[in-house]
Amino acid sequence: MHVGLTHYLVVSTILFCIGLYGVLTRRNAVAILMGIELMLNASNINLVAFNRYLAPGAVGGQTFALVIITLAACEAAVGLALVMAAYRSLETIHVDEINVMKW
Amino acid sequence: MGELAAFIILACVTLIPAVVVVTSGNIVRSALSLIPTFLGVTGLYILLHAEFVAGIQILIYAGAITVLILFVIMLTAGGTGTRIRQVNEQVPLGAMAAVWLGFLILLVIFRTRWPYTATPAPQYNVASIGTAFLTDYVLIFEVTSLVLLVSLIGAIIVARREE
Amino acid sequence: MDWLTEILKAALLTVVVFTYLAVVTAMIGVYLERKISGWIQARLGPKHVGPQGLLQTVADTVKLLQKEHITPRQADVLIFNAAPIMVAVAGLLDWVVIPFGRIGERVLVVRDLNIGVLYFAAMASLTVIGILAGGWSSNNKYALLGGLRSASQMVSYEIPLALGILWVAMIAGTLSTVGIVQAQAQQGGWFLFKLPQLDYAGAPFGILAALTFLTAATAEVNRVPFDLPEAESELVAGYFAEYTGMRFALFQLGEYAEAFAMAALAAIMFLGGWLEPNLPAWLWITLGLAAVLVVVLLLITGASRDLLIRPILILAVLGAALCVVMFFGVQAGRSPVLPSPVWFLTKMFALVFFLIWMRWTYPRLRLDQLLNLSWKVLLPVGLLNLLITGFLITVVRAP
Amino acid sequence: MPKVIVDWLYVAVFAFVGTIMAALPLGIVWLLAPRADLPQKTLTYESGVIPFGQAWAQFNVRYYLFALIFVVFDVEVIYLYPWAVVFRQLGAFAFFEMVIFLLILLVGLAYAWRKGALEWT
Repeated sequence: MHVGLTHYLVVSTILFCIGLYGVLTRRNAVAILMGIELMLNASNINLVAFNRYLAPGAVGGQTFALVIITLAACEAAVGLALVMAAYRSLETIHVDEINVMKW
Repeated sequence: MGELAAFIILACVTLIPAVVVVTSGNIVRSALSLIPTFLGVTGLYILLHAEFVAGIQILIYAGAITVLILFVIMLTAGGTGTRIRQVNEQVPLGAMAAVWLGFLILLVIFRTRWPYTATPAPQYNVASIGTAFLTDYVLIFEVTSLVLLVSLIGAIIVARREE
Repeated sequence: MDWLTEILKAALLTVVVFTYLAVVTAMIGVYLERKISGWIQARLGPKHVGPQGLLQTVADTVKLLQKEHITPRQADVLIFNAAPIMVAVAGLLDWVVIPFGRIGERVLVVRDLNIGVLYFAAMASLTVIGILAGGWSSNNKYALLGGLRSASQMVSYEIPLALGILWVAMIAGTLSTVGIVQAQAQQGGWFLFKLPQLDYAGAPFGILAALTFLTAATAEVNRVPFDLPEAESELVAGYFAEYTGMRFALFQLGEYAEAFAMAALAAIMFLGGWLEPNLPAWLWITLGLAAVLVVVLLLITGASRDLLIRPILILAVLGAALCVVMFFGVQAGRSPVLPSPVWFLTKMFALVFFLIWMRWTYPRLRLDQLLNLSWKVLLPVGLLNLLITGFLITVVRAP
Repeated sequence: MPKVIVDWLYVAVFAFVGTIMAALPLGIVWLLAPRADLPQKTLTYESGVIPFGQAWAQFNVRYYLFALIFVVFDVEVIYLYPWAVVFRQLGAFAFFEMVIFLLILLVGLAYAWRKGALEWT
């Protein structure tokens, strides 16, 4: 059996859903960010796989994957800075305990 | 045959630690499990002949983002919290949402007729990516540096507040 | 089944490279470090086990193998064991792209990756995680603090390190390590002194880039004067305070493997790797005669009886022999005169000697000085060097 | 097989076999070395003082700031790699594109410098 586009898409779908599960069920803000990183990785697999199988002559997909990696790094930097700020003022990084904005 | 075996191994290396990432009760173990996941994805990039993206994946994801995450865990007492409940009340709901979304995406994947092109085994190299960034995608390239600047300044402001 | 044979070949090569690391970088490296340290401090260093203490590190290894592994209370056992393995494997993986020489048309390298130097930088960045994991899992205040310090130092110096690598990649126009050496062979000069299009006028930029790289590399492998993370006098031993026996040895192995790999990469990028120095015959014989003169002077004055002068005598004799061989080789029109791995190893060990020399010459930096050096000096200087060299090559002396 | 695949097959085998070889001495020690668990011995070593509290203590937020600046500049560096390989073919135009890219980021470095995010005091 040959490895084709759908194989990669299936793996990336599973990875995406694992990440989504993490985002939905974790209390710890850092763990939620880790879930988001998994989801971004899944999207990158898609981009590179589409590049390889649907437009093998160009490098557009890989270029976009690099941009996504950049954005993931920025997102992690700012998101984790927010976590640090929340921890310093509220003494917790559990999102269900951060409730000062509720009223 | 060899390719399929490599693919299956890499898929396992990617997905099994990913499950540990989202289920482990110990946040440091979660963060460290990210590394095999990222390295597995690196392997998938290699199977897709995207060597440069693979190198960047190791450098940025495994070498930089994971370090950042570990730093924050260690600075926010997360490392000691092995007995703290890590999941909220939405576990069944979250699992249902993830499975349902996965089912939908898989449906789309198998229903779509992908416009395959017949060109076999492309030879990607760093030079073509560099050329793409400096010619076709130059706007993205310059905007990226603006995004980096903004996130650097924003993160410094947020993290240093109250000093 | 060609992939199966490739896997077997790769497994065999792993064993070879691992043994090389254990014997050459760890055992001989530690021996040299102790001998040279002793010499610089006017002591003798290891002396009793084997001739000139040569077997001292073998004895130490056997000792470490018998030591009990102590796992501290409440440590995370899995991560505690995995951290040293991770550091050692990261050190091993650096060596995949290091070419040792060239016999005929065959380059002696495990694999010449297309993205060689980028791969090297990526593998070097993996060590940080092992160190953080080791520091955290020990459940020790000093270890955790040492791990955090070590990690913040290593990440700070990764950027200047990458800038040094990028400078060379830019000059050579390739990321492959073999390609970088071949680019130097093509222009007939090391990147330290000679650049394409700029010729010897490029020497200041080359020297600056080499200094940036070497400084960053020293900090990256936590050596003096950048050894704050392991500062014995402040932090017990930093992140490996709780590690005993073979686990400790694995951390050391990884560190030495990486230090040697940095020296090897510097030799490849700036000193022409396996290339033979392309000097005329008269220069070789002049150098040789100078070395012979040193030997004769040492013998006549009787200074050679002093145990602390003897290493100079040995080095001078070796240097004289090398120069004479080179002189006759060049006269006879042979090229290259000596097998290429000899040159590569000579350059690598010269740089290792330089690292050990630095250790006993400079005091340890303070943390603020260390971070200032990286962010306020090396980063701007590295970037400017990159831009000015690029400007000269593309705009002023466009091909 | 394509060169890329073989190259990285070697890297994978190196990582795998290397892990086994690094774990091997640990196994030998497990067989050879003596074992005697004393409660005092497994105490963490804190210069002879009996450990108190947890290993975790309040750490300085500056560690995070440096990691943060590192990540941003590490990402910047990944764009320099492809540029370094091709800028000779693309000439002056590509060079000035990179100068603009770097200048924007140097503003960030200047900001961090000015705001004292690079100080350790």
